[in-house]
Amino acid sequence: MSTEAPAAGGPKTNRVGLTVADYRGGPSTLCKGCGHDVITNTIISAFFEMGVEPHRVAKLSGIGCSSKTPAYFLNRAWGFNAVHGRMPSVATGAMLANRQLVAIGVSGDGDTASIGIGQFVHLLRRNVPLLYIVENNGVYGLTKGQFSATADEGSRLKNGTLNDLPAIDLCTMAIELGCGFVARSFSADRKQLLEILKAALAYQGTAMIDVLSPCVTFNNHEGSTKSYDWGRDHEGPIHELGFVPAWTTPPVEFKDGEAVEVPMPEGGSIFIQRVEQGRHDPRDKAAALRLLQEHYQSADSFLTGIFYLDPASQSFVDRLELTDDPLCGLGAGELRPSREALEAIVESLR
Amino acid sequence: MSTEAPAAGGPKTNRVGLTVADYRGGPSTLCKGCGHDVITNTIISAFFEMGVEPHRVAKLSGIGCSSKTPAYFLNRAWGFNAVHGRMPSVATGAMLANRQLVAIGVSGDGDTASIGIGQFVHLLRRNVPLLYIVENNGVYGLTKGQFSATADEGSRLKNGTLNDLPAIDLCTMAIELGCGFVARSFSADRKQLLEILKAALAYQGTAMIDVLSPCVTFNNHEGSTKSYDWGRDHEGPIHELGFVPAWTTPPVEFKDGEAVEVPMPEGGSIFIQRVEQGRHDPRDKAAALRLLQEHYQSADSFLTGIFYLDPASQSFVDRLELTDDPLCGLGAGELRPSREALEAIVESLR
Amino acid sequence: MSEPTTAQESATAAHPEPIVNRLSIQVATVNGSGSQTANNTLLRALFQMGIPVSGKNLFPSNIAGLPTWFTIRANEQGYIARRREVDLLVCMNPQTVQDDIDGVPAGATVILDDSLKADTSRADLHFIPAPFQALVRDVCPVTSLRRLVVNMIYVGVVADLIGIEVPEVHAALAKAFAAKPKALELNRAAVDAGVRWARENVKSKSRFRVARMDANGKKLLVDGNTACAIGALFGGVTVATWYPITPSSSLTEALIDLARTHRRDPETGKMKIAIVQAEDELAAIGMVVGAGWAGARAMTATSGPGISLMSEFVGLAYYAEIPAVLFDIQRTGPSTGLPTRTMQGDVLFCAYNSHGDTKHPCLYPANIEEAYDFARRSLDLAERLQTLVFVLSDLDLGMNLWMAEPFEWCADEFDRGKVLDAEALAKAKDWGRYKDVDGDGIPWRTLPGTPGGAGAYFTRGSGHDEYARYTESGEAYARNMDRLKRKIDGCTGLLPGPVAEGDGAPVGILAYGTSHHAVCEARDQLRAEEGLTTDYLRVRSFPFGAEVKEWILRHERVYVVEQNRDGQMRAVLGIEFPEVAPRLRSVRHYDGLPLDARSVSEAIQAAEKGTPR
Amino acid sequence: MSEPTTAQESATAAHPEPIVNRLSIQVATVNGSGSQTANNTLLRALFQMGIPVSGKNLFPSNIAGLPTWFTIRANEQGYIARRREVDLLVCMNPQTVQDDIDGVPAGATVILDDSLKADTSRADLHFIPAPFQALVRDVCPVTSLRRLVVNMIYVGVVADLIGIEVPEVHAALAKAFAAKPKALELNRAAVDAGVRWARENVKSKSRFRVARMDANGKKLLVDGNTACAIGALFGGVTVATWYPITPSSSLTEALIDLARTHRRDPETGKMKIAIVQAEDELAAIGMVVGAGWAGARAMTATSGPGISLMSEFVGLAYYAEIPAVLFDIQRTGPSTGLPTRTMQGDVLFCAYNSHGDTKHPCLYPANIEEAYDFARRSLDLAERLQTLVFVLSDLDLGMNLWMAEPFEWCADEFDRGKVLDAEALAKAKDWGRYKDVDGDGIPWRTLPGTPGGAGAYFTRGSGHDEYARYTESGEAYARNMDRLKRKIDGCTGLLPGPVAEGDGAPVGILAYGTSHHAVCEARDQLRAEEGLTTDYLRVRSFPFGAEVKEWILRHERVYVVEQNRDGQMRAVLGIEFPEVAPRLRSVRHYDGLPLDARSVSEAIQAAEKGTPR
Ligand SMILES: Cc1ncc(C[n+]2csc(CCOP(=O)(O)OP(=O)(O)O)c2C)c(N)n1
Ligand SMILES: Cc1ncc(C[n+]2csc(CCOP(=O)(O)OP(=O)(O)O)c2C)c(N)n1
Ligand code: SF4
Ligand code: SF4
Ligand SMILES: [Mg+2]
Ligand SMILES: [Mg+2]
Repeated sequence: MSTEAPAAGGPKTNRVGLTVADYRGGPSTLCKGCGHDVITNTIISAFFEMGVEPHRVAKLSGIGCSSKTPAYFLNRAWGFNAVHGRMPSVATGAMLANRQLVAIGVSGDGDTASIGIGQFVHLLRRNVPLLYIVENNGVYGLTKGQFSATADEGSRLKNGTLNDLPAIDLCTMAIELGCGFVARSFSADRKQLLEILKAALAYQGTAMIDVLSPCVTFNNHEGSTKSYDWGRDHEGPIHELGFVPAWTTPPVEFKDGEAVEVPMPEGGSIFIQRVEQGRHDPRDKAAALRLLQEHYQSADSFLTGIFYLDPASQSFVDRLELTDDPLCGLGAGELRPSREALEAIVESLR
Repeated sequence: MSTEAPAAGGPKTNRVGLTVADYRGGPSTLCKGCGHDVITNTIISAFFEMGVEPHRVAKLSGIGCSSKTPAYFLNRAWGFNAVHGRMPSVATGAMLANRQLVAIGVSGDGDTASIGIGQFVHLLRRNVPLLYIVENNGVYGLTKGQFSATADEGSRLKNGTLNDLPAIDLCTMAIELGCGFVARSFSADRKQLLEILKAALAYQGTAMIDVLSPCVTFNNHEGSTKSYDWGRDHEGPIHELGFVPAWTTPPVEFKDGEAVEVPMPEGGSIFIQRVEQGRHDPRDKAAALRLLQEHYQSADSFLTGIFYLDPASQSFVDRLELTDDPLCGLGAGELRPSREALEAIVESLR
Repeated sequence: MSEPTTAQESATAAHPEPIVNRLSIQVATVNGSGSQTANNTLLRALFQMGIPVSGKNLFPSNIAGLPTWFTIRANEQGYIARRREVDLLVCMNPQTVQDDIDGVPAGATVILDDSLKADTSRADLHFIPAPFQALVRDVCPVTSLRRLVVNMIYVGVVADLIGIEVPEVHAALAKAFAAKPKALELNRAAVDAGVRWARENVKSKSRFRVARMDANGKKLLVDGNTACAIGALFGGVTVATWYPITPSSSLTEALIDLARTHRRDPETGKMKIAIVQAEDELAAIGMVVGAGWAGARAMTATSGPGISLMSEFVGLAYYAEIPAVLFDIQRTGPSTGLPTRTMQGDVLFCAYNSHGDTKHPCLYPANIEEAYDFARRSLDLAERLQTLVFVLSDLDLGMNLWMAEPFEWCADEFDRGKVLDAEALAKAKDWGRYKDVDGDGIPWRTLPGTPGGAGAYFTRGSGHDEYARYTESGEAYARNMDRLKRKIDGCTGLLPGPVAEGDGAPVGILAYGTSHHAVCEARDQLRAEEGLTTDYLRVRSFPFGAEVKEWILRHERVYVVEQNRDGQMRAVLGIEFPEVAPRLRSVRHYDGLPLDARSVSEAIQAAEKGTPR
Repeated sequence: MSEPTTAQESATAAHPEPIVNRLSIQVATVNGSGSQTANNTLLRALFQMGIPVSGKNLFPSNIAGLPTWFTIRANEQGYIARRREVDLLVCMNPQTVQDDIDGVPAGATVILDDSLKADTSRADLHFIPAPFQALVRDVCPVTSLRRLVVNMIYVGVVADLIGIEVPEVHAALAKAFAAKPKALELNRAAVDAGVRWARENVKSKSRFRVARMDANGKKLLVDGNTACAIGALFGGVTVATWYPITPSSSLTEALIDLARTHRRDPETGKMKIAIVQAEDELAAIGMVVGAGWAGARAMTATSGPGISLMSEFVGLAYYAEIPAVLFDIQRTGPSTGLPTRTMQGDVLFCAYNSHGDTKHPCLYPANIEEAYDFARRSLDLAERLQTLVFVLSDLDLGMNLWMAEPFEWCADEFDRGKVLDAEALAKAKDWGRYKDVDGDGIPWRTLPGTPGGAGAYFTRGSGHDEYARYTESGEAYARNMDRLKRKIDGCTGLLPGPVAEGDGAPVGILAYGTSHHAVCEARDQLRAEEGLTTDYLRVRSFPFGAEVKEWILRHERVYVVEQNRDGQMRAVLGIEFPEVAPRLRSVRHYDGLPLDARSVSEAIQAAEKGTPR
């Protein structure tokens, strides 16, 4: 639906003439079956289907198994594996330097909710243009499975250790902080995740997607609330979605009057096709918060979908009124005030 | 009501035999009229009225005008003016070392919501026994009036600078994060603040009080939403409260059937006497969140009162199952395992 | 502020002849009382009379109510370091008046608000009690304004007593109140009232006098933070981040002001700079690291506590080779320390900041010209070296007003360093992000967004090989670390070199940054009073070139003068050049006040006494 | 892992006689394949045979799938440093097999999984291809377990080839699988299958053999992190905080395990320790600062990146005088660096950590006994000195298994330092929190909560006087800073002193921490091969006592051996004792692998060649 007709015989190409292979990265060094690898593959599909030119992409991350994944997709894009928990600031700086970049940040639940919660909060306040994915497994995978701040109260590690602290719900927090694109998904639900990712790529501010992404090595056992089984048993999509980019036409099934169309400011529309738990229009903030408050951490529901979408939010580069030309490209001619300007400054100091 | 009858002729003493003077601190070096000084005085009254022994008190703060105030109350208590934004961790450590301390933390909006938001979030998750006051003026007073992260969107500095970022609502955040005592007050409303402080002193976990405390030097002008005038014009107390300690009996006016009684686990009760905006029972979390979501940052209301109270929450020292004796007082006899224990450990390593 | 000393330049009370253009004024007031404008008016009037001046604002870490002092030094020889001795004291603060009086040397003149309670019995002082409160009542009908306006009255009194030309005072006032004609009028009236009162009531004027001279040429009067901001503006900064902290805030605030006029596109109204107040220093440095990586000329400004918080990112910038500039306006540490006092306290911490093996270029501006120049050049250096460059200023340079030659405009293109664009990439053979193709240890980089598909690479703080690929190979690691060492050690030719004065003396003095001014004067004192001629080397950057080592080796002993307790520059010199370490002797000053010449000359003199010559 | 070298202890392939109890085994496997248990079984069996052993686990920063190596050295002379050369190689990893083979010296034996594709044509090696996959199929019916169990087969093969006594292998297995009888049975069967296969199929056994001896006495086999945890437990730690980071996590994890049994009150079931996983390192250090202030024996454990993040609090602890212990299990920096490789990389950064003038006591354990002992004593030291004490261990010591004498129990009361309780306070005259009443720079403190009303004081990171009152006085500041300097410089008598070996040689070697083991062996090499006798000083703490300076001064030149690029200990020595700086020469090793003796002896030998003797 979102790609051009395949060239006769050759591999399918997208609207910028690239094949899926052009969006791949290096081989993953994660554990076999790790949820993060599924997300990696879905990211590849999303960028391919959206026809984003890889050289325009900046891939940013912190530290953790999740944060390694930018090396596993979009080899032709620039990557920055920064320090633990502080990717948001690096992403902010990069987007200020070059507003034409398409930035994707990949983080873990430890990287975001434990060490990184401060930068996460302020990233959301600023609404930096960034697709921000939390690969949420409730533990620190890379340091061998300690609880993170999204681990649910009452859940247990393999060795029996109990988590007695309440989990941080990143989606609620994001909505409260003014984030205009807040979604949750599950790495075992590739179909939904793909649509959300494509929609997020059409968004102009911070798009935060919290993805349950099981750690098969340290947190996939019984007693875990971040395992594949738990996720499959509890997932409740709040709606079924399809993203239709600007350059394609919605398929017929979206036009039957049942689907809600949410147009995106930079083109394309999200169609909310089928509604399970009551019709949730993501533009309704209060309803989104209510949904989350009622269902988060309740033993029998793990809601997924786009909770909140504010198509009109103003991004940080717009708030700063930056010129359209990327700052990184400006030379002395554009940046250095004239000799007269310096003389005037000097004169004012005499 | 909460103090003993005055000794004939002498100054009024409280239940531990101390006078108000015993709760004073050094002279304030803040600007005349600073909201923080009012809070200081109210803290003095609250500790006096509650009859807390000063030597049991630990006063903790970060850096800022607000964070200086622990030097201005309870001279006979221990003070710790830590580093900027990281008082929560210091308070946590102190309470672990000595669970019998009564800890009060004073912070500013910059100290808490800007640099300190990470530690704030995790403090609340842990529910460390601590009375945490944010002296909220929307600016960094001590560094001369730059906006903090609680400054309202659209408000302006004296020099005209516009704040175009959304404010962080600390009360909503605190409730979401599981804090069991969440209130807001206004330094010009000493009466209400006093009752809230006393109730907070009877609470066993983190009690977070966000107090609008105008900065007369940098943020008390027209266009500010943290000025005295703005506060007075907009304050809407969600209820009228009285705290009645365990060792006194409620005055008659609390008994007329109109007042809701919320008993505190460590003794005493909060009486919610008169209800303005509908009866808000602070034990109703969903109602609290709704109230806040509907009214926060709306131009014409600034709600004050106790939004949320969970009398049953379990504090961090209880979660850690610490012994009743303060850890700081244990000696080698209690702490060092026996020679046999060492030998057993050694044997296990052979 | 107190220690009474024998005035060296002053004469005894018995000594009658006037002393012209050699005086120090100290004004003691209450913080937040608006005395800053009054003091700057005095400073500026003296400056306009062509007399070399300097002013030091000694303010508390408080918004209003605590004691504050302002000292002005006017000196025909051009000495602008702080002087310990006060010749003319103005007492306006009841809290400190007695200590202030006790602290001045014999022979000083003391003007004091006659409403203050103080012991004025010292016979070796010349007391001039003035009815400031009565005078201000006359000129200022609005009660609430009197607290501010009273300060202008002492300006008038001082002007008359020491001979400041009143028109110059008026001119200085006009500058300060350019936009506020009403305030100008009021303040001018107050000055005039002070002048009138002194003229009519003080029979014996001050022995300390000033007289017009022509030493200041086309000079300006400006603070170092503003100079850095101007330098950064003309150096082409495009992303600047900060978290407010004294004494660095005013650097970014000056930049914000400048950017409003000079970086807004006149046609579109859009900004050609992003200035972001971060939520803390970790974010401030993270943002410049991200911005530098993506091709911005990026800077942040902070002070000691910020450096501590930035350390993790500093290590990343070193190891992943990200250009950015970090201004550290040093204040008195450790910890919060004395946040409104000066110090050269972060020299060692910055040079090798962060865990693991690191090394960072540092620049040490000593004066306004260098503040402007180094700020400007630091952005070039960062991009050329692909590393974090520290500019180590301090509170004294940053927040006080200093005389300076007019800033020079520069027409050169910016040095953007080794960046391959799409075209160059297409031609490049076997490009590797971390390959040393030019033998200088500096690799070629690409900027995110470069079209063509060949320039993408992965940046990380973990082990990487020449092609920026992840590796845990010990050999690749060591190769990379060796290259980094070559890169930084090899950059000395690009940095501002040391400045030597004198040649052939066996005794050397080595200093840097704001210690310079006291050293110049101290060398004259040593020569004049002790007959001791010294050579002098002013270090302006780190890592040091070999000429620093050679210069030290040419001297039997070298006094390293600095403003910290531990002799941090001495430590760094010893690390870099162990063979010279035994020749280095530390002269340290660390009470938070700017260094004065006497502290230097006395220490050297004492040490030399103990040294067989 | 590759660089082929001439085996020094090995003989050439032509050399027939067996070499007994002098061999190095290297096992190359895939991370996450369970080889760790197999390798430890080999190590333990050798240890139980009374042969001195050491094991080094060279693992990647990854959970599963990347290459990992384990080297075991058995040496009758007790040399336990890493050896570069491999005598017996076990290849189980297809990714690295060729590099692994290429990297061993002539004469080595290579056991390899016969399913691996590799060039086995090197005639100078003794190849033993083994049908591991077939063997494991026979012993292990469950397919999913075979990946793990196959490792035990090489254990059996190696045991037979070099002569490890099979009952000792069985005993080691029994220890590893004590709680899992089924797994024990399976693994034992695998070992036996390996033994059997080797016995039946390998005609020429390895030239490298082992034979029972009696060198290990009552020794244990334990890693340094566990030893530190035991030390801290017996040292009375009551508040421990952490944020997981390799290689420090296992220290706190060991403490958690120990606390479960040893710090739970048997009657009440309540805990006599609080162990908190903080949200990051800023919080981890903040908590111990708060806890130390309130009277707990507090510690945190981290590695390089954590130190960078902790810097601000470190300065506060120094200046406000808060006791706490910080374990830095050093890894390869800068930045994320090689997070699973070792380094002595934070020596300079820790010694003077944080902005402003600071100085922190540091302990440098070299072995397990010291890991236990220094951990235990560090809590006393911190309280005695009222400051932050660093324990600088490293990944090599912390995460590898080492032989050690049994830990000694100690009956002394803890040293809680100078704390005034209510009674003492009542008697104290004019107590001031920061007064130096004893002349050692160490003031008396009180703990929050002390009844009586006289002990309260205010702690802050800003300027304070002797009575803990806020002050901006420059004199009070300088007085306080001078006292702090006296306090830290004066504490050397309390710290573990240096250990000297040899006396009278003109050439000295100075080392610390885990570099010790390579130095011991290198000294023997230098004596045996070059006829060069050296003296040796092992520094165990900072600040150094005068004896360190005097020792250096007794030598013409001193080689400072360390595991970092920049010679950080040399730098610190030069800062503290500038007069000795020119005598110091750096021997540095920085590829992330533990130091080996050859690197030391070769460097010294080369340097000595260039030195006129
Ligand atoms: C400053 C710092 N502290 C600690 C670490 C160690 N560390 C590496 S990854 C990680 C946690 C990762 O957890 P998460 O973000 O959930 O990612 P996951 O591995 O689960 O995908 C930690 C604590 C570090 N690299 N840097
Ligand atoms: C690490 C660090 N960064 C910056 C500062 C400078 N600083 C001191 S107080 C302050 C802000 C205080 O604001 P707030 O907490 O709102 O307190 P207020 O003064 O308004 O009461 C800042 C930024 C500091 N002390 N430490
Ligand atoms: S440890 Fe967990 S999170 Fe990390 S790669 Fe393995 S499965 Fe994924
Ligand atoms: S600056 Fe503002 S916050 Fe600080 S003391 Fe003055 S009024 Fe209060
Ligand atoms: Mg995780
Ligand atoms: Mg504030």
